[in-house]
Amino acid sequence: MERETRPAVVVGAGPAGLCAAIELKRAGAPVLLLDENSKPGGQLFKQIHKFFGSQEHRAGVRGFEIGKDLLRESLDLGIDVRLDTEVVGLDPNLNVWAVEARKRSYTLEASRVILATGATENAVPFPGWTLPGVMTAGCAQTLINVHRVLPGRRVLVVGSGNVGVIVAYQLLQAGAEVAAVIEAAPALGGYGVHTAKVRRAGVPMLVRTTIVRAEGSEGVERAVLAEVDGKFKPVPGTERTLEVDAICLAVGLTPSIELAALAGCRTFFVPELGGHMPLHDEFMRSSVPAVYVVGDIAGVEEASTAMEEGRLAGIHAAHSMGYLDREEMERRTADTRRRLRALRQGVFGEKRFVAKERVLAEKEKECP
Amino acid sequence: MDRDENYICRCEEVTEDEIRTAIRGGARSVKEIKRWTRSGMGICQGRTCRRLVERILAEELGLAPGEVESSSFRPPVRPVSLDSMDGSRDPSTHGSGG
Amino acid sequence: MTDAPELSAVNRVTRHAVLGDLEAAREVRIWFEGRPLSAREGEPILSALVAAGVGVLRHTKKGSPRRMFCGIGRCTDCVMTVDGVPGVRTCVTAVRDGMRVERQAGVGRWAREEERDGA
Amino acid sequence: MTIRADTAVLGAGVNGMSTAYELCRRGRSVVLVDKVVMGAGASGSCDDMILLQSKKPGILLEMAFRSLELFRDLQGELPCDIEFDTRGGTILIETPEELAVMEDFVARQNKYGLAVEIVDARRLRELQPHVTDRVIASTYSARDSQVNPMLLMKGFFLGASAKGLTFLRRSRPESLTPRNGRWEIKLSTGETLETGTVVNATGAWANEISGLLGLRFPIAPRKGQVLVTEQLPPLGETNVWSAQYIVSKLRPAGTSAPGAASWMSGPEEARTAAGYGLGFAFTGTHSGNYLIGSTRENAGYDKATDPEALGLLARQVIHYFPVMKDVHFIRTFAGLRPSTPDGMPVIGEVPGFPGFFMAAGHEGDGIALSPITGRVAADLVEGRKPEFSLESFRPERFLEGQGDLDEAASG
Amino acid sequence: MPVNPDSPDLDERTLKTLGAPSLAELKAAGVVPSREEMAARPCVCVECIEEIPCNPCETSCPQGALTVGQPITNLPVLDRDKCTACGLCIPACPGLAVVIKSLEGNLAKIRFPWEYLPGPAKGEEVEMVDRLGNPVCPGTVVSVINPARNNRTAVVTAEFPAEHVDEVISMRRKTWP
Repeated sequence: MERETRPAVVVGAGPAGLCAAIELKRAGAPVLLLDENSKPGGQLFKQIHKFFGSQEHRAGVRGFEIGKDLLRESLDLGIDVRLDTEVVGLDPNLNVWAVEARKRSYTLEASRVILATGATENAVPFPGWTLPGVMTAGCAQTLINVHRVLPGRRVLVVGSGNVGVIVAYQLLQAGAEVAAVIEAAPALGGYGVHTAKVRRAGVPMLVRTTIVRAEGSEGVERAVLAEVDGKFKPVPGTERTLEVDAICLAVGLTPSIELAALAGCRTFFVPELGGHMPLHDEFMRSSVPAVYVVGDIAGVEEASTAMEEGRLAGIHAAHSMGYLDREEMERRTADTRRRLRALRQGVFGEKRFVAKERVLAEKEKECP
Repeated sequence: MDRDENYICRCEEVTEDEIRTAIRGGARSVKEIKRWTRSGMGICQGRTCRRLVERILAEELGLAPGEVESSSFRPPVRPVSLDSMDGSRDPSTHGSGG
Repeated sequence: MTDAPELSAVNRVTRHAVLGDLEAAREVRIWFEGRPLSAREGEPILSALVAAGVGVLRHTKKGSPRRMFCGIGRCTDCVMTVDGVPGVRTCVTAVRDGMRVERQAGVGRWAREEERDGA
Repeated sequence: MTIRADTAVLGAGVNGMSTAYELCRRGRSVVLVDKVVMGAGASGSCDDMILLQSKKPGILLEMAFRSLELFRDLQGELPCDIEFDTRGGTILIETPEELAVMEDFVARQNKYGLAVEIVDARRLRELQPHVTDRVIASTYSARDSQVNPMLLMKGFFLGASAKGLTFLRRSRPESLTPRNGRWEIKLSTGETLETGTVVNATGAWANEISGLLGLRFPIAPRKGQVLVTEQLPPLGETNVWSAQYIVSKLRPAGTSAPGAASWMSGPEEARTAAGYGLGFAFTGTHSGNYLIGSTRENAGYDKATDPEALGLLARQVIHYFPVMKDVHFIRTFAGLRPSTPDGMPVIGEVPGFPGFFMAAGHEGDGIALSPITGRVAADLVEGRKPEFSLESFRPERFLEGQGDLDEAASG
Repeated sequence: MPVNPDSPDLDERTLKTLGAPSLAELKAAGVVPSREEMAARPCVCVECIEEIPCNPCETSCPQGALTVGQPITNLPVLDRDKCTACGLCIPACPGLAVVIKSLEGNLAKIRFPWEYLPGPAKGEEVEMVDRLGNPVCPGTVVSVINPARNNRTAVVTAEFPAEHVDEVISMRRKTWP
């Protein structure tokens, strides 16, 4: 098979994108890694807690350290990493439209495109949510852990999934107070070990509770909370007020599918994985065969699963470009898939495993 | 600001009431709501409000969230300065194939 | 350039159990509404302003105050007028020495030629 | 399920909706059908200008005059604001050659009753303070106007709905059959319509619909790419076109292109620009977003925008308005304007198919002519004499040589 | 917080409602050592009662006293006979769910992970807290260690009155002066 000389273009240098690029380069395939930020690593640099998983998933290592390691690895391999480069368009013929440093727009023709564009944070609207001081959890994480700035002194966290609980812990670590973590559902969402460490720091966690209003003139001064009924509607008479100067919203993530949609990838609605996401097969190929989707764009999970998905796609793309024979591709992906399976178990993981199986089946049905 | 005003589209300051009114007036898709109310027409192009509008639409029409048709997307997916548009191809990767 | 008092970095996280002490960085001077403040080279305008305790970055057409929301260039809540150019996403635009950052009301206004040249 | 009505209007673009509105207003029962949603075609992907100046003296200009009057009425009559506004229009002139052509064009327009003047650079700068010094003069017409196409469609829809309109979205007509003096339309949704008359207002898809009857109309999609900027402080008073664009509009499609414009890198780029049918149309909307157009391409039904064409549009607007350099665009779109070989729409009953009417093929004039199109189409449906002679728009001008017409009609 | 030792029933489940497990919940999971055991030797308490994919406690243990096995979502199982209470599992646990408790006469001793600044110093008087963050009793810091291999998770040892041994899990955060 003749080897493809046009590069594989990886969009997004988070854990999934870095791993995809590393596998491509390792196989000798030409690869370009583009990221809109001035630092690669994606969300890893906001993750300062030790990761779960096993040793082969880098368990016990802090997210930003994994980011540094992946970066070092990609630099050692000589991967062409273009930072400050926003990919703003993509067409079905794999023409990538990029803007460098917000100053120079150019197009390039890729032979494969691996989309590792991550996810966008969801919002929950309430009167006053446009006030200064209301922000997404990711915004607070970026400010605290990347830029070392405290976005509030006394903070309410809305949402008790892992992101909400982790941001509460990070706020405490940065010296803020957390007035409460609230959750509209009857049960807290995040890992019990995460909630327990935040709770023992004295942070109240309130289930069946919602925010009905934020008040203040030039910024948040108070949050008004209320209990909710079985239909998530506030129960009259249960209102209470918390004095806070910031509110962090951690109410889930939605795959960032814009580029995939522009490329013509078919999407599928999977609530467990964050909503509309591109269909993909076991090698992370979308319905457009030369376009792969990895990490949160392919269903919101965790950095550890994102890395394995990136590897799967990188290995398969290298094979499809003529840089790895089938046997070697299968050998390398078998390991990856075993590790991925290990991560998708237990009360939290199994649901995602089942949902992913549905995605694969749908892909098989829609584009055999 | 009215303290009970619930904005859905932060960019264009479109309220929940305006969106529900549009749906009750006959708008049945995210696209139509967008055109009638400007929700999602602002500088972020619906990146924050799109899902919220889909949810309200599902609620008003009695649909499951997945049954609301997903919105369409247009490039660019980030704001781009006019000055940056020299339109050239990237010389370093312009392969012969293709 | 002005006698306006300097804004100090009241919200800087200088010590951290996991991230360690804040490393020294080259100082960059920027001006917010005519008041000087010192920023860390390479950081976005937004973080320099939040560090300096700036609470309102702009007002919308309807007059409501805004600061930031996503912090990563998606939502564009934090747009300001930078060196005379309105609509700049301050969360993804790095500080530069001498940069002048201003709140904008609604869509802002066109800077006069001489203001732009001064940039 | 069968839905019965007086008239089926196919296509929920601005002209279909105007027609539906007008018929509902006159007390007829109407079913409006679209294979997508409201304004999914050219009507939802265009700018907001009602530019009289761009029209050649003749029936289209007359109808545009009438539309302007109707827009003024509609502004009060429709249940929502349509952001109709008369801010005037200018056509920027850069070279003495362009000036000569425009002086001649303007003279003909004035003779026809459209007051257009040529203003010098100084006066132009009062209207457009940010325009480049390279512009030596411009035309100015106080009557050029704007309307928000999205709100216009919303207004037609709400107005018609109040009078009992039935609207079927995502319904594609799969067959059209004359039966006992009425029409039976089978839809992709499984529903059947039974109506006395049918109006085909499906724009660039009008030929596809007529094809169900074995008819072929040379109505072809012509793609126009447009950039949308972030909201800006106001730049100037008027809508803006370039004389270059008018010159290219005056020239029949397919003839040789003008030389390189001053902002182009050279002849190669001029060829590229000509390939895209590049023109210049620049307008600020009520909300402060500016629309920068446009290309005029024969690209089939492909609605993609491409960075090359967008780059030309971007550089062109910076050339005319240097202040735009730092402005961001947040969105791009392409509309498929329904074009015809003679530049005239197709409006009228199709011979051999009583009760089947065409109202399509307006290319770039769809919004501007929508109020009058709705009026005359409704007149035709009701069997009344329209207020304008529709001679130039007769469908049969394109049907000569389609010998199977009679056969199709009887079958 | 008084816990009725006779009712380790599931009404006391608080992990998913209050954020921290109740003592009853922990007892039901079998991760709470008895007073006798704590008086006999320092006891590792792995307050990890939810199946998540994680096993660094297993790999950190030089004695092989902690087992997760396959699949890695198994809950860790502690073999107290093998455990030497070396404490390596405390900073190894990404969930900060491991503490070591012991009883000596009227005093209880706890070793727990700590990732906040300002950190406590040896000899400092601190306030011990329960799993919900409520202050329980005063305590004295006996030692603070944070070698490089801990990767910035300090391990604090504190003493406090023995009667609170079951409730206490950590100390109250300090603030900068």
